Amino acid sequence: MSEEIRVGVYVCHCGSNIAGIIDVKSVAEEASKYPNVVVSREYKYMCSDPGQALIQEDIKQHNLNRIVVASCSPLLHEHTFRNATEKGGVNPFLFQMVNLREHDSWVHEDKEKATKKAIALVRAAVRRVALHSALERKEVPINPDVLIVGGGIAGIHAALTLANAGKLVYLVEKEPTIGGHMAKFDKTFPTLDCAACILTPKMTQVRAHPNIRLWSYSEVAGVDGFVGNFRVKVKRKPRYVDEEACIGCLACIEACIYKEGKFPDEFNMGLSKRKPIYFPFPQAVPQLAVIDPETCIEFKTGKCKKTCVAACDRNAIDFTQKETIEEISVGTIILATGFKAFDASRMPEYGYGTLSNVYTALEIERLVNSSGPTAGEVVLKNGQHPKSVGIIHCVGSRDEKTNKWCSRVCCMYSLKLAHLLREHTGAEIYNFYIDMRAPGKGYEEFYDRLLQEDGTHFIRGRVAEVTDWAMTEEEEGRLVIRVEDTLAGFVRRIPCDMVVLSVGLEPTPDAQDVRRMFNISCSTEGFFLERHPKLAPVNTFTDGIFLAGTCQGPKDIPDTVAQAGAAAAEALALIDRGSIELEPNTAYVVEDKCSGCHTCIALCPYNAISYDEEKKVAQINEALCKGCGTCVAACPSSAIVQRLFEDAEILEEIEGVLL
Amino acid sequence: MSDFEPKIVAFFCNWCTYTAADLAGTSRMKYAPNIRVIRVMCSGRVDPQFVLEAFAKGADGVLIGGCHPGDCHYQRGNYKARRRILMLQRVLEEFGIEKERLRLEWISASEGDKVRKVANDMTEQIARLGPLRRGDEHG
Amino acid sequence: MSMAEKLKLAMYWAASCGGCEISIVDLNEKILDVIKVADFVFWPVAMDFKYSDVEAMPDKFIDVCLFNGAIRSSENEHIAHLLRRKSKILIAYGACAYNGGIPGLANITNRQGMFDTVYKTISTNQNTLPKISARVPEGELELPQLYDTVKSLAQVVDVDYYVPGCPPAPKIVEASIDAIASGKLPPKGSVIGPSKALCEECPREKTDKKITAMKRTFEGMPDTKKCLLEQGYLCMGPATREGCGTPCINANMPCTGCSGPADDVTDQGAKMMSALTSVLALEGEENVSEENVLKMIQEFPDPMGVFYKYTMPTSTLKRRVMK
Amino acid sequence: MKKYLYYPGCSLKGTGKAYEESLIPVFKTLDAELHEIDDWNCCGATAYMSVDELKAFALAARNLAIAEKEGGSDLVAPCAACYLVLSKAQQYMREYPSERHEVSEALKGVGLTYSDTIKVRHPLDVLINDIGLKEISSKVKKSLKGLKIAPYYGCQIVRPYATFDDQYNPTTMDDLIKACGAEVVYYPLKTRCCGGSLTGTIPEVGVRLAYILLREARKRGADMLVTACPLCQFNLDGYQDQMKRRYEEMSMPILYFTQILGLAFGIPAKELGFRRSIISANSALDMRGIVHV
Repeated sequence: MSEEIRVGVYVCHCGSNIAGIIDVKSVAEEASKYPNVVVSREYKYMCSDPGQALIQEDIKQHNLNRIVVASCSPLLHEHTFRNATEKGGVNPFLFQMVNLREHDSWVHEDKEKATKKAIALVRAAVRRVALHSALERKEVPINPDVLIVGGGIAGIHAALTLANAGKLVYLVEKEPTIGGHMAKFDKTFPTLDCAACILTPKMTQVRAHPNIRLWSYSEVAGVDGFVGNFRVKVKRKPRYVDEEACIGCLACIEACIYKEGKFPDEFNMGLSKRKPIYFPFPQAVPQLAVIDPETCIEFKTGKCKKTCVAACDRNAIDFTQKETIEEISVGTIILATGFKAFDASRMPEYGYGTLSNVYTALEIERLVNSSGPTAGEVVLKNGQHPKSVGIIHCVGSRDEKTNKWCSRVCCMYSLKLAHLLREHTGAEIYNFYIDMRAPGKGYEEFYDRLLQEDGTHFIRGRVAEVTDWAMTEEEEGRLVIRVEDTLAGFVRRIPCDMVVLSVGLEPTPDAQDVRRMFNISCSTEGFFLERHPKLAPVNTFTDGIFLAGTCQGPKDIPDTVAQAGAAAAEALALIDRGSIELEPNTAYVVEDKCSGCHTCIALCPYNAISYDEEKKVAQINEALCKGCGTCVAACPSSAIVQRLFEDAEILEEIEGVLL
Repeated sequence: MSDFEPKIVAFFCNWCTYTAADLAGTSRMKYAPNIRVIRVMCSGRVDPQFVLEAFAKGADGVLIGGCHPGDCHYQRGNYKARRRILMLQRVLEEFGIEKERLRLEWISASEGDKVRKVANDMTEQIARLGPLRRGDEHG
Repeated sequence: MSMAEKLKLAMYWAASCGGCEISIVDLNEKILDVIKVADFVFWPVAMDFKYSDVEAMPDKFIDVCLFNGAIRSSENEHIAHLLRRKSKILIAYGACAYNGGIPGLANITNRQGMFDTVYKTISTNQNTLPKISARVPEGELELPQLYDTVKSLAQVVDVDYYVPGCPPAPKIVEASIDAIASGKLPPKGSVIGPSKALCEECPREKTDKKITAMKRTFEGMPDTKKCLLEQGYLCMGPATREGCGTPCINANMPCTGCSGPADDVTDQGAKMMSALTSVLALEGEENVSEENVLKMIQEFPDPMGVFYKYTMPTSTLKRRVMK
Repeated sequence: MKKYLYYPGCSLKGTGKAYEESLIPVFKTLDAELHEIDDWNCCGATAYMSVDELKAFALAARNLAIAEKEGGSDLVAPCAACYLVLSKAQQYMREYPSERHEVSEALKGVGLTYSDTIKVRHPLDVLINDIGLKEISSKVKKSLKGLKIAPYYGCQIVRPYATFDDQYNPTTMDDLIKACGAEVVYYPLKTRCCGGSLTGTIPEVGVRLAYILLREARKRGADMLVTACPLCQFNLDGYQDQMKRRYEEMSMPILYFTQILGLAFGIPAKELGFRRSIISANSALDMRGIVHV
C-alpha cells in the first residue's frame, strides 16, 4: 500500500463501565505513541452523536484513513462505528473495534492489569487496521414471504400482523389444529375473560386470511440458505381426510363404528375419550376431521366396515393418504414453538400418577371449562365434590433438583384457578407458595382480591409431600399435604380432597433439534437464546430468524403477544428494506499462487469452491461463501485470502496483543 | 507462586465462544486478565501457523474456543479445528512445548461461566508450567 | 572471451552430504557452458584449496559463491562469514543452506543430546567424547566446536539468493547459472525458480481430497496415475515449492518436501499439517467420536520427521525447547 | 460365577446376623460369590462421624484400600450405614483434595494406598442391576403368593445418594418382593425415619417414630415389614414391647428382604436366620400357608 497510513484511535469511557477499571487516559496516551497513529483520544460515550461526530471531524481535520474505536463488543456497536467512519468519508472497513468493556473492564478487577490488557488490545487493533483495505458493502435481496413455526397465540398473532401488512405467511403447526396451550385454558388472569372468547376469533381470522397458508399437522423437516433466502422443507403428515373436501360436518365421527369415544382425548388432557376419527375440539382451525392410525381399526386390521367413508357424502376420507414434503422459499422465519408443561410425575413426593385426585393445573383448566370433559363440573374420582382443595405452587420451578428458573405464570394462574375452583365448588382453597410473584398490570390487585375472598387461604412454604397416610380421623381417606408453614414456623398436615400441582414451563422436548435445524443457540436451561436480553429480545444470532413467545422463555399471554408483535415488526423491517447487508468477509483464491492441489474443494459446507479445469486452479463462488475461513486455514500454499480476516492482519493482531 | 503473569492468546469463534465471552462480561463474571481474545468467524479459520507464531512471539499459552460439535455455525468448521489442534499438540510436544499450553474448548453462546472457568483454569495451569522458554539455544 | 572477463565462482559445503556438489556434475554437458563463462576459484570438493587461499583474496573477489550445507559448527560459521566477505553474490544453495535440511533435524535435541546418543548409548565405545582441543607433538590442536542449534545460512550471514532442493534439480541450477551469466538476476532475497506448490507441475490426476486412512510408503503399491496423497500416502507436494520436475513422484514415491515452502508460506510443516488434517477422515466427520479422532492422530507416524524434514531450523519454532 | 468383594461391617456379625445368614445363600443361589475382605474394620459410622469426620473417613478409606489391594472393583456393603459412610468417604476424597491428602497420609501410616477404583454397591443394586429380575424370578421355587409385605427402605440407602433407586419412591425392593410372588402393600412411609439411634437416647421420640411406621403398615393390611437396614430392623423388631407399653400391641414381623428371597428360593427358614427375629414371622407365614421349616 503506497498511501500513508493515518490512524485515529478513540478510547471510550462508557461512563464508568470502562473508565471505572481501565485508565483510559493512559491507554489513549500509549496508543498515540504507536506508528501511524495521528490522533488518539478518550471520550465519555463514543457511541453518542458527539462521540461519532468527533471521529468525523478528525477525519476531515487530520485526513485520517484508518479508525480504531476501543469501547464495547463489536457484536453490539461495530455497525454504529463503521457507519460513523463511512459518514466521515472513509471506507467503513478501514475500521477496527476493540472490546474493552465485555472482554476487559467488566470481567477484571485489578485496574493495573486491566489497563495493561487494554493497551495490548488497542495496540493489536492499530497494527491490524493498517493492513485493512477498502471493501464493498455486500447486499442480498430479501424474499418477502415469511415462515412462522408454531400456531399458538404467539404464532397466530405474528401471522395475522404480517398478513395484514400484506405479506405472504406460511404458518406451520405440528398439531391438527392451531390454538396451542391457550385454547385449553378456561379463563385468563387477571381479567378472567374467557380464553376461547378472545382466541377463537383470531383463529378463524387465520383460517380466512388470504395471505396466510395454514399448514396444520405439519412439521419443518429441513432448512438451508440464509437471511433473505431460506429454503425450507415442510413435512405434511397425513390426516387421512382430504383438506379440500372436508367441511367439518362431523358426520364421519358420528358414523364411526366406535359408538363411544374410547381413547384418551389429547385436548382434554386425557380426562375424556375420543374416537379414532375425531375433531380436536369444536372451534378447531382448520375445521377438519383427523384419523389417528394408531387406534383406527381400518389401519390396524384392514377389516373395518368403514362406516365413516359411507357417512361422508363428499368422499373426503382417504386411507391411502401419504406423508408429503412441501418446499418453500422464505426470507425470514419466526419461531413460536412454545413450551412443554413440567411432567409432575418427576416429583413422586407429590403423588401425581400414584394418588388419585392429584391433578395438574392444565387438567383443572379443562375440568372447570364448560366445554370440558365434565362440562365444567369439578368432581372427584368418587363422583363427589371436593370440600377442600390444595394448590401447590412452583412444581418444577425454582428447584435445584428439577428446574431452577421461575416459570413466571404459575403464581397468577394458581390464583385464577383458586378463584374458579372456589366459584365452581365452594371448597376451601389452600395455596402453598414460596413467594407470591404478581408483577404485571392488575396482577397485584388480583392477588389482593383473592386475599379478600373468604375460604381461600395462603400458606407460605414449600410442600414436602402429598400422601394418603392419615394420622387422624379427619385425615382418613383424604390427601394430606405436609408442609412447613414458614410464617407460623411449624410443620403442618393439611387434609384435602383434591390437590392441584401448578406445574412450571419447560423447553419443548425437541428444542435442541429445532435449534440445530435453524442454526440458533439455546440458553443453558434449553430455551432459545435471544441475541441480546435487553436490546434484541426477539432476534437470534442468525440473521432473519426471530423468536416469539415461550420458546424463548416462560411468559404470560400479554408478554407473548407483545413479543409476537415485535418479532413480526422485526421481520417487516427487514422485508421492507428489501435487502440486507452481509459482512464482506468472503474468501477468494489468488490464482497465481494456487497449485490446484484440490485440498480446499471438499472442505466447503456450502459447495462454494470448485475447480477450474481451464486455469487448473480452485475458484470460490463468493455468492455462496459464508466466510468461515476453513479453506483459508487449510490451503497449503496460502493461496486463499479471507477479506477482513487476512493472515497478515491476524498475525499483526497476534503480535499486538503480546505486549 | 512467583509474579509470573502468563500471556494467553485466545482465538474465539464469532458465534459461540466470542458471544459467550461477551455474556461473561454482561454478567460481570470475574476472571484472570491473562487471556487476550482475537475474534475469528469460525474455529476452522485458525491456521496452525497462527498458533506457532503466537508461541514464537511470546505467548505462554494459546486457547481456541469454538462451538460444540454439531453446533458449528458453519456446520463443520470445528471438526477441522479439532483435528488440526490434536495434531499440533503432538508436534508441539516434539518441539518441547507442553501440550497443555495449547487448548481447544467447546464453549456455546450461553456458557459465559465456562469462559470464566476455562480462563482461570488455563491461567493457573500455565502459571504452574512457568514461562515458555523459546527454542533459541546458542553455542 | 578472455580469462580476465570470466566469472569467479566458488562452491563450499558446510553441514551437508555432498549431494549439492553432485548436482553440479549432474549438469552433464551443460557444465561445459559453465566453464566457458566461469572459473572455480574455490571448490574444496573438486580441487585442492586451503582456507588461507580464500583469506588471501581481496574482499568481493568472488563473483558468485554457491554455499551449500547448514551451519552447525564454529567452522561452518567462520567460513560463512569469510565467504560472505569475499563474495559479491552469496547463494544459499540447496535445502541445507536454505532451510537447514536434514541436518536441521538435529534441532530436536542439542549437542549433549547428540553426543549421548552417538557415543554413550553404544557398546563399542567407552565414553570417549569429541574434544575441541587436543595435545599433539606439534602442540595444542584446536578443533571446530559443534553447536547446539543447527542454522540456515541466512541465519548467520546476509544471503542474496536461494536455490531450493535436495539436491537442487539440474533445470534450477541451469536457470541460476544462466541468470548469473546474463546478469538477469531476480530481486535480492528471492528463491530462484517458480513459486507455486508442487501440484502445479505434478502430472498425476487429482480429485477432491478425502483421505480415509494414511499409508506408509512400504504399504501396497500406489496407483501411478492418481494423486499419492489421495491414496493415503503422505505427499508433501501441496505444501512444497515446485521446480524440481517431480523426480520422486515419477518414481512413484511421495514428495518429502525438500524444496521448502511455496512463497508466502512461513511454516511448511504447519501448513501441511493443516491441509492434511483438514481432509483426513473428512467423510462423515460429524459422526466420529472425540476418542477416535485422537486415536487417528496419535497413530500418525513421526509428525516431526514428516512435516519438518527439511525446514526445522527455519520453521517458526526453529528448535526443540530443552528441559 | 460373578465375584464380589464383601464388607459385612459390625451389624452383620452382630445384631444383624440374620441379614448375613440370608444374604450369602441367596447370592450363592444366584451364582454370585461374596468374598469377605480380610482384616476389615469399623466403617466409621455413628459416633465417629459426629465426633471427628476425618477419622471416620480414614477408617472407611482403610476398608476401601484393603478392598482395592485384594483386587476386584465392586465392594458389596449390605448394611445401610456402612453403604452410606463408604460412599460418603469416597465422595469427600474425590471432591476435597485436602481430605484426600490427610486420609492418604493416614493410610500411608499403615502401609496402604487408595486410588479410587472401588465401586461401593448395595445388595439391592447388585440384585436388580447386575443379576436382574428375570434371573431372580427363574430361581423362585416357592411362590410367596398371598403374603402381604410392606417394603421399608429407611433413610440411608436413598439419602443423600440415590444412586440406584428413586429418592422419594424407591422400588427395587418392591420389585424383588413381587418377584417372590408376594403382594406389595402401597406404603408411603417407605423412607421415613425408623427412630434411628433415638430409640436408645430419647425413646419417647424414637419409639413413637417406629410405632407410626408399624401402625401404618398394619392399617394397610401388611403381614410383615421387609427392610434393607440392620438398624431399622433392630428398632422396628426390638422395640415392639415398648410400643406395646406406650401405645398398643403391634406384633408385626420385621424381616430382611434377603430372608424373603431365600424363602422363595426354597431355602429352609432356619438356614435364613428366621429364628433370630424377636417377633416371629411364623404365624404370619402360616396364615398365608407358606411352608418355612
